[in-house]
Amino acid sequence: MKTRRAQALQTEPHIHLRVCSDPLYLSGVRDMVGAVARRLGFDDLGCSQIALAVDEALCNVIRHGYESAADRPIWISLWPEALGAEGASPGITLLIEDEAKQIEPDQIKGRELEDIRPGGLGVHIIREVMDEVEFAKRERVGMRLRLVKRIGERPAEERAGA
Amino acid sequence: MKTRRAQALQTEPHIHLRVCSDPLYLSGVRDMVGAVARRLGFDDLGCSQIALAVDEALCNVIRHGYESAADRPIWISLWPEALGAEGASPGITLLIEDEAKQIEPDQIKGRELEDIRPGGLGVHIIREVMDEVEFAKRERVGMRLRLVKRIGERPAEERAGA
Amino acid sequence: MSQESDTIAREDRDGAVVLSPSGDIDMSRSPLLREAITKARGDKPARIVVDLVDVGYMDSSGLATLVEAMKLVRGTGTALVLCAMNERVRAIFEIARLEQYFTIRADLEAALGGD
Amino acid sequence: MSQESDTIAREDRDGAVVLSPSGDIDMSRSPLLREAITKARGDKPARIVVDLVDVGYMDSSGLATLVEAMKLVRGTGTALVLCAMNERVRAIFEIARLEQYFTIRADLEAALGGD
Ligand SMILES: Nc1ncnc2c1ncn2[C@@H]1O[C@H](COP(=O)(O)OP(=O)(O)O)[C@@H](O)[C@H]1O
Ligand SMILES: Nc1ncnc2c1ncn2[C@@H]1O[C@H](COP(=O)(O)OP(=O)(O)O)[C@@H](O)[C@H]1O
Repeated sequence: MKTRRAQALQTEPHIHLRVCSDPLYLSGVRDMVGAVARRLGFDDLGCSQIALAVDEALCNVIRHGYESAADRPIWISLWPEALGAEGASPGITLLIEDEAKQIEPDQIKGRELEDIRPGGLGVHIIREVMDEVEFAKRERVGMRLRLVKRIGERPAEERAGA
Repeated sequence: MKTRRAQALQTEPHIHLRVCSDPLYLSGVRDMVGAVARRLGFDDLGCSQIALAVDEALCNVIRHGYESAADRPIWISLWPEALGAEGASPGITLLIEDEAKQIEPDQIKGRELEDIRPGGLGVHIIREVMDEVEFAKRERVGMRLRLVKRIGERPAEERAGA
Repeated sequence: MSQESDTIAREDRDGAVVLSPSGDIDMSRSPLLREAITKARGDKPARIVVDLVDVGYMDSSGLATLVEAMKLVRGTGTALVLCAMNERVRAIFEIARLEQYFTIRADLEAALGGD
Repeated sequence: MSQESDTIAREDRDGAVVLSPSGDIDMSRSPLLREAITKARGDKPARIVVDLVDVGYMDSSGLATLVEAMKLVRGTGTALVLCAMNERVRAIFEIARLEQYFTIRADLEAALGGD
């Protein structure tokens, strides 16, 4: 795991995007990510799931990180996940970064689904549809979310015991 | 014209993207640009036209600028065109930049449509669907293409005498 | 890139208010839906139907808007019914395990029919 | 984001070869179409029909592939016919003023019929 990840992050992302924190641009980012996922070999459902996870992650940065300010930067990096040395399936790796205030990664958790109320679904959805989800503080300022989804692998939550 | 343009380019682009020169990513970029155009108020036809122009511009950078090398950078910047001081209609401004060899801007021209052969359509298409198309050399290396399309304005070529 | 409108169509049919949003319901467009539902609630109809046939995409801000609406109509004599979700939209209700929480019908006909 | 396949479906019908590409025909996918047409030409059918019903988008690399194919079949006894373009695809033929250059039919039925 470590080796492949280190490898991926050492090379330049194939797409690197800076977008301002305006909900107006959410559709552009998710359509881009969905279209790239398709070319990388994901099926309809997989593309939708990746687009949804990125959308939810951006919404959270805008609402919680930037308190809905529309003019702050969000960076999105994208790597195709090549067939790993360990024979892992190909897929996509995404990094979403901001320069908002930092929060302890273990404070970021979705609510229990039993408690039905308007919010608290974003993190749950992201974890449900992606294979790897890792929140971290960036070196100086802001947060970093790393997302991985592999082709033909069922999301973590669908696997028994995970 | 000068004022609004200077104005637009002085502010940070709302989206700034670096993508590697691999045709694999064309669909991602054009779907992003199309979706953003929709949110900025363009209709179906307008969105398709903007996506097509960007696609053709990227193809040209890949083929002519980078001679089909897939690992070179292309930068795309996007600004919404606000209601100009002169009352110009709102729209979208795009900048497409590369670090390929430079070419005299007036050498970049589409072929006559009467001469039917496989290539030579990209520049023609771009000029047909956008309101402003300007090729320039960047300061040190590479080319820059500036594209503007305004909502509800007919493309230049459709206007009599233009 | 499905067709979007900046207003949500509203039609009154047999005591029901039918709201027909179009395009994507995401953070930038869910306020439109919220507003339309609030307005419909004010008229105290027996039923508010949100017809999702022209909605291509919904994220958790859309879900949140609908959960909030469901809480607000409870006990007011107005029923909230959703209908005609495409697969992509249905998937997010499933992930959030909200299919049971809402009254969801296959199409507008069924949503307007009694049950 | 329409469904795409890495191969182009081919069917032989009444002496015609029907090729059915799907998804987008852009710089990254037009080589697939080129290859399929080259292969079909090799079989010297009376007609090659490119059925565009499942093609959502085409750029000038797709046009170039079709212009090239048209030049290559000329005088060989094989006719090249296009059919079932959506509006977005038709628009690029119009911009390039290539609607007259190609034989374009409304649907597969018409493309297979005589003229
Ligand atoms: N990017 C972020 N920056 C800071 N806090 C976050 C971020 N994303 C999520 N959180 C925290 O995690 C909680 C759960 O997020 P989420 O599941 O998306 O629900 P909601 O956004 O509706 O509260 C949020 O309430 C917030 O406290
Ligand atoms: N980005 C670019 N860099 C260098 N030369 C270019 C670029 N774009 C276009 N050109 C030149 O302009 C000509 C016309 O381009 P175009 O109309 O797209 O047709 P084609 O690419 O099929 O030749 C090209 O043949 C090339 O010489």
